[in-house]
Amino acid sequence: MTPTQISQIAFYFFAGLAVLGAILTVTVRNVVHSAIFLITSLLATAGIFLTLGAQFVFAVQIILYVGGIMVLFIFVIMLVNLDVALHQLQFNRQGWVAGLLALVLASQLGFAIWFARGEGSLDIPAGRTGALSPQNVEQFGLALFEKYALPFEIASVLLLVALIGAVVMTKKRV
Amino acid sequence: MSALLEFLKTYMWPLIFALVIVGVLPLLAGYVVLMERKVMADMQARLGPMRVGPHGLLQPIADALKLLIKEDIIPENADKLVFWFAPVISVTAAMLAYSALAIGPFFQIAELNIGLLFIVAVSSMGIFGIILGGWASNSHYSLLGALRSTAQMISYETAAGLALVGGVLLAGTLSTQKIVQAQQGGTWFVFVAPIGFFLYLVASIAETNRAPFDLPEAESELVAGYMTEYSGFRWAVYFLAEYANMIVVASIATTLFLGGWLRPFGSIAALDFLDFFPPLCFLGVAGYCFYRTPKQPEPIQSGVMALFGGLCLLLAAAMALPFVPAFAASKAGVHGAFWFLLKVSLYIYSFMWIRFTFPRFRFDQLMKLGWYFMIPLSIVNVLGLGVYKVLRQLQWSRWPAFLLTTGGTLLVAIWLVWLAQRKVAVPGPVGDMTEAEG
Amino acid sequence: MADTRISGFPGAEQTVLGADEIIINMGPQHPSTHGVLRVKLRLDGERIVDSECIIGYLHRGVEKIAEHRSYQQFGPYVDRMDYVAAVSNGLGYCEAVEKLLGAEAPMRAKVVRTILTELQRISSHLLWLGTHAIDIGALTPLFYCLREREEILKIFEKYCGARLTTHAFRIGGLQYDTYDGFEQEVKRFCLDFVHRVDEYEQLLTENRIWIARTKGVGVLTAADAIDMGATGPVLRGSGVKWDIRKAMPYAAYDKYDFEIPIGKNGDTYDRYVVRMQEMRQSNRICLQAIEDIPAGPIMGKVGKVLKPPVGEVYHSIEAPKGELGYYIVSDGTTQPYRVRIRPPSFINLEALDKMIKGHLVADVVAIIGTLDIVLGEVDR
Amino acid sequence: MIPIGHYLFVSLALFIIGVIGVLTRRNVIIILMSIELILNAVNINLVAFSRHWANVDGQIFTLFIITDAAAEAAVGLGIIIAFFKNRETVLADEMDLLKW
Amino acid sequence: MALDNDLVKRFKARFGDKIREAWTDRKQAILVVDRESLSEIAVYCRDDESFDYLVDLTAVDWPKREKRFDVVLNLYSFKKNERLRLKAYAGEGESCPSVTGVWSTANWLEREAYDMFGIVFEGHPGLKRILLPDEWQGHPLRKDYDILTQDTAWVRENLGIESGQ
Repeated sequence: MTPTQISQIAFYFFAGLAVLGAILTVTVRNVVHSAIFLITSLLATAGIFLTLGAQFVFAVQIILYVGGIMVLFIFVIMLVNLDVALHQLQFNRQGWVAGLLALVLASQLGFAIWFARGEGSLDIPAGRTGALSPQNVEQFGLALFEKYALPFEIASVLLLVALIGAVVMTKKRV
Repeated sequence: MSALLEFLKTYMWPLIFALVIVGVLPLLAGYVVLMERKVMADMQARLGPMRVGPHGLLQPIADALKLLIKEDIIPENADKLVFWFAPVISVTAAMLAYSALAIGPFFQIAELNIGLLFIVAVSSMGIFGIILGGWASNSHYSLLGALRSTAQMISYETAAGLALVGGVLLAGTLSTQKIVQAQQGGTWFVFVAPIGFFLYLVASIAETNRAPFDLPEAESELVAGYMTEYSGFRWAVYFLAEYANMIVVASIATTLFLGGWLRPFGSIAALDFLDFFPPLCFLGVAGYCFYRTPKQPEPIQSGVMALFGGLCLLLAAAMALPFVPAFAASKAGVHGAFWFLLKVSLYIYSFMWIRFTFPRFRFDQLMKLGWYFMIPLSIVNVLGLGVYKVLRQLQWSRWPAFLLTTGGTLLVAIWLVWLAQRKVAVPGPVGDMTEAEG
Repeated sequence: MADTRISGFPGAEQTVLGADEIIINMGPQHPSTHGVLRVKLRLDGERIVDSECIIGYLHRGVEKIAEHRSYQQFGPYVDRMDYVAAVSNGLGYCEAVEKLLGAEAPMRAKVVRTILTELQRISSHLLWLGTHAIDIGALTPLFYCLREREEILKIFEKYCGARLTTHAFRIGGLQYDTYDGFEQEVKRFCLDFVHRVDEYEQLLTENRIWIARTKGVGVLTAADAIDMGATGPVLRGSGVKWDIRKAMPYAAYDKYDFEIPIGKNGDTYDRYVVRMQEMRQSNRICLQAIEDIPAGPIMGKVGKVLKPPVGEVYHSIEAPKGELGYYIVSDGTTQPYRVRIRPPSFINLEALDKMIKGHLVADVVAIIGTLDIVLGEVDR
Repeated sequence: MIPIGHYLFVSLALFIIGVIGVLTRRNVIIILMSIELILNAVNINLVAFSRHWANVDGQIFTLFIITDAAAEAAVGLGIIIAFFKNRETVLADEMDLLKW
Repeated sequence: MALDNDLVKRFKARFGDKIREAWTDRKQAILVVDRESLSEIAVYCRDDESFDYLVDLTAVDWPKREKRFDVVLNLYSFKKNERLRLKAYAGEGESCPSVTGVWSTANWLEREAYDMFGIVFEGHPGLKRILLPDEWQGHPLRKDYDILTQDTAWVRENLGIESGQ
C-alpha cells in the first residue's frame, strides 16, 4: 500500500463521513446532536484538506471552525435551553419547495461537474499538479502577508466589528 | 497481503510508537496521579498512599482496577449516547496530540510540517468532551461546570496560543523537531522569552483545569463540575484525559521553551560530565530501592521493591549504553528521551506545587485575569519578540536586545497589574461578569 | 428529555423563572455545606438572585429530650450540638445550671474550665480555618490545622478520655482533676502554637488570591450584624467590639489579660483575620492560666440530686461560634421544665441569605465557610 | 491522485444538504449551522482548485471564508441570544415581528 | 422579687398598664407585657432604651394555665451592657404580633417558635416550619406532645418505615 493509495482511501472515507455528517446535521431533531454531527462533518472536511496537502488550512479549520465556532454554537445552545423547543415541530412546511430547489440546483451543478470530468462544457484544464511546495505554512504566510495583506487587515477589522456587535447585542441593558 | 506488509514496513516505527504511547500513557497518567498524591502528602506533613505495594507503588493499578469494576451509573434523563461518547472525545483528543510530539530526535510518531499547530488544534477539541459531557448529564452542576470550562478554555487558549506564537517566532518553524534544533546551538527560548514562558505556564494550568484555575470541577462549588454524574470507567477516562493533557502541555512547553531533548548546557564542553547524570540518577534510585527492600513489612512487598530496583537498574544500563563505543549513536535518542521526560516531570511538578499552595480563583477573577492581563500581555510579548528578532537581524548583540524587549514587556506587565489593582480596590459585590466572554 | 429548567426539587414549578435563570440545590449533600445544610439558589448565570436556607435535616429534638432527663443526665447531650466545640457547650450548660442552683464552682475548677474552653476555641477555629481554606481551594492549610488540632484532642483525651464529645465538666465543678503533666503539655502546645499560627498566616493572609476571594465578599455592616443578631467573630468582624468574656465575665476570664480583635469592613477577610487573632488571644489566655492553677477542691457544694428552686435563668458564654445561651426554666423538680438553647450557628446562618445576594456561586461557599456553622447546632 | 471532480462532488453534496437544511428547518440555530455547511462546501472547492492549479491563493480565500464564518456565527448567535431573551423562542417562523 | 427600678418606671410611665408585671429572678430583669402591644414595646426597647440586640426569642408551654404560652424575648443592650427579658402570654389559638420588623433575627426564631409550639406570629413575612418538614402535624415542644410521639403518617409516607423509634 503506497502513500497515494492511503491518501485515496482517506479521501473517500472523509468524503463519506462529511456527507453523512451533513445529512444527519439537517435531519436530527435534537439541536445538540445536530451540532455534534456538524462537528463530525467539519472534521471530515479538515481531513479532506489534509489529503489535498493544505496542512495549514487543516489546522485552521480545526482550531477556528471546530474549536472556536462550534464551541460557540454549543455554548449558545446550552444558554438558550432548548428543551421546550425540542417538543415542537422541527421542520417547516416548505419541504417540497426545498426539495425541488435542491433538485434543480443539484442537477445543474452536477451536470456541470460531470461534464467537467471529460472534455465538457465547463472544461477544467489539467492542473499543474505537484508544484505546490510541501512547505505549506511558509508559502501560505508569504502569500497572506504580501499579496493579500490588505484583505487580511480588512478581515481582522470585520472580526473586530463582529465582536463588538455581538457584545453589544447580548448585553443585558442596552 | 503484500500490500499490508508493505504498509507495515513503511509505517513500522510510527505504528510502534503509537502503540507504545496508547499502552503506556494510562499507566503513566496513573503514576503521575501517584506522584501528585505523594508530593501533596509530603507538602502537607503526611505520607500519602502507603498500603498498596511498597510506598504505595502499586496504588495506580489498584485504583484503575477499582474504577474498572465500579458500577457504571448513567442518570435517567441523561442523553445516553452523548453521555457515553463525551469522555472518549476528551481522551482521543489528548492522545492524538502525542502524534506530533518529539520525545527525542528519534522518538516521534509523525514529523509534521505544522507540528505545533497540529497539537494545539487537536488538543483544543478536548473541550467538546467536557462541554458535551456536562450537557448530557442533565444536571445543573454539570452544566455550570461545562459552561465555565468552555469560557475558560476559549479565553486561555488565546493567551496560550499567543505565547506559543512568541516561541514559534524565534524558532521560525512549526515543526517540533526543528524547534528543538533551533535551540541547539544557542540558548533555550525560555531565556530569550521568559515572559512568554511564564504566560504559557499560567495559561496551560488554566487549560488543563488545574488549581488555582480548576473552576470547571471546583469540588467545593460545583461538586465535581462536568464530571459530577460520571462514575467508574467513564470517570477514569476523563481523568486519564486530564492527566494526558497535562503531559501534552508540559511537552509543548518543554519543546518550545526548555530545549526539548537537549541536555542543559549542551554547548559548553566543560559541562559534558552531565552526560553521566542519567545513568547515575537511575542507579541512585535503584540503590535506594534495594536499600529499602529488606525493610518492607511483607515479603511480597520486598519482592515488588526489588522488582522496581531491578527495573531502575535496567534503565540505568540503557542510559549507560551510549558510553559503549559501539552504541554511541544511540546517545541522542536515549539521553534525549531522558532529558525530555525529566523536563516534563519538572514542569508537572511545578503544576503540583502551585496547586497545593494557592487558593482557587473565582470565575470572574479568572476571566479578568485572562482578558485584562494574560491576553494583552501575550500580544505585547509577541511584539517584543518580533522586535528582538529584528534587532538581532540588525546585528545587535544578544544582551541589549534581550534587555530592551523583555524589559519593555515587563513594564507593560507591571502597568497591567497596576491597572487591575486599581480596579480591585473597590469592595462590594462583583460587577456583572457574564458579558466578559461576549 | 425532561425539562431541566424545573426539574430537581418539588415546589419549583410555582417559581417564576426568568429566561436565563436556573435553580440549583446546594446541599443537603454537597462538599462545602459543612453538613446537611441545603441552600436553594436561584441563579442568573452564576449570580445569585435569590436564596433560601433549608435546615432541619439533623434535628434531634434536644430541647424536648432535656425535659425528660435530669439536670446531670442532660449534660452529655449538649456536647452533641456543636460537636466540634463540645467543651464550650458543656461549660455553658454547667454554668447555667449552677446559676439556677445558686451554686458556684471552686476556683481551681474555674481555671481548668477556662484553659480547656480556650483550647477548645483554638481547635474549633482550626477546623474552621482548614475547611474554610479548602472551600476557597487552598488544600494545604487543612492538614496543618488538623495536625495542631490533634494535639489539643490528645490533651482532652488524656484529661477525660474522650476526644470529641468530651462531657468534660460537671455541674458544680469538675469530675476529674488534671492529670500529671497537664500544665507542661498545655504550655508546650501553647508556646509552639504561636509559630504555627504564623505558618498559617504565611500561607493565606498575604496571598493575593486569598485576598481577592475574601475581601469585599459577604459584607455585613455593624448595624446589619446587630440587627441580624450575629455574634462571635461574625459580629466582631463587622467592627463591634463585644465579647461576653469581657462584657459579662464568667469562669475565670476576669483574671486574665486579653484583647478583643475586631475587623473593619465586615467582609470575609475581616472575619478571617479576627479568628486568626482570636486564636492568638486564646493562646495567650491559656499561657496565663496555666502558670497559676490554684490549688483546692474541684467540686463545689451541690447535692447528688439537683432540685433547683422554681424560677428561670438565662446564661450565655462566648462559644467559638458566638453567644451560646441557655435559658432554663425550673419547676422545682429534678428535671428542667424547659431548656432553650440559643445556638450561635443558627442565628449567624440566618444572615446568609442577606450576605450572598448578588454574589457568585463561588462566594456562597466562601460565605458559608466564614459563618463557621455546625449543623448539629443549627438543627439541634 | 484523486481527480478534482470527486472533490467537487463532495462539495456539491454538502452544498445541497446545506441548502435543504436552511430551507426546511425551523430552528434558527440549525439554519445557521446549515449555512456553515454551505460555507464549508465552498472551502472544499477552493482548496481543491488551489491544489489543481498549484496556487496557494485558494487556500487563502478559505482562511477569509473561515474568518467570515466566525464573524457571522458571533453576530448570528448574538442575535439569537438577544431574541431568545425577549421572546423565548428560537424558531424562525415565530420571528415575524419587525418590532416588539 | 418585684422589680421597681428606673427602667421599669420609664416603661410604666410610657405604657401604663400594658406593663403587667415586673420582677427579678436571680438578678435578671423580667417584664411581662401586654401581648397586643408587644411590637410597639419592642420598638421602644430598641430605639429609646437601646436594647438593640434580640438575643433570643422562644416560648414556654404551661398547659394548665389559662393562657398557656409564654413568649419570651431576651434583649441585650450593647450600650448599657444589660439584659432584659420581655414576656407576653398567649393562649391557645391566639396570635402574637411579630417583631421581625424590629429585629431581623426574629424571622427564624419566630419560625422556630411556630414550628415547636404552634404560636402564630402575625405580620411575619413567611411563617412556616423551619426544623421539621413542612407537612408535619403537631408541635413537639408542647407539653402534651409526648417524647415518643411523632407524625407516623408522615414518617410512613416519606421515609417508608413504620416508626422512627
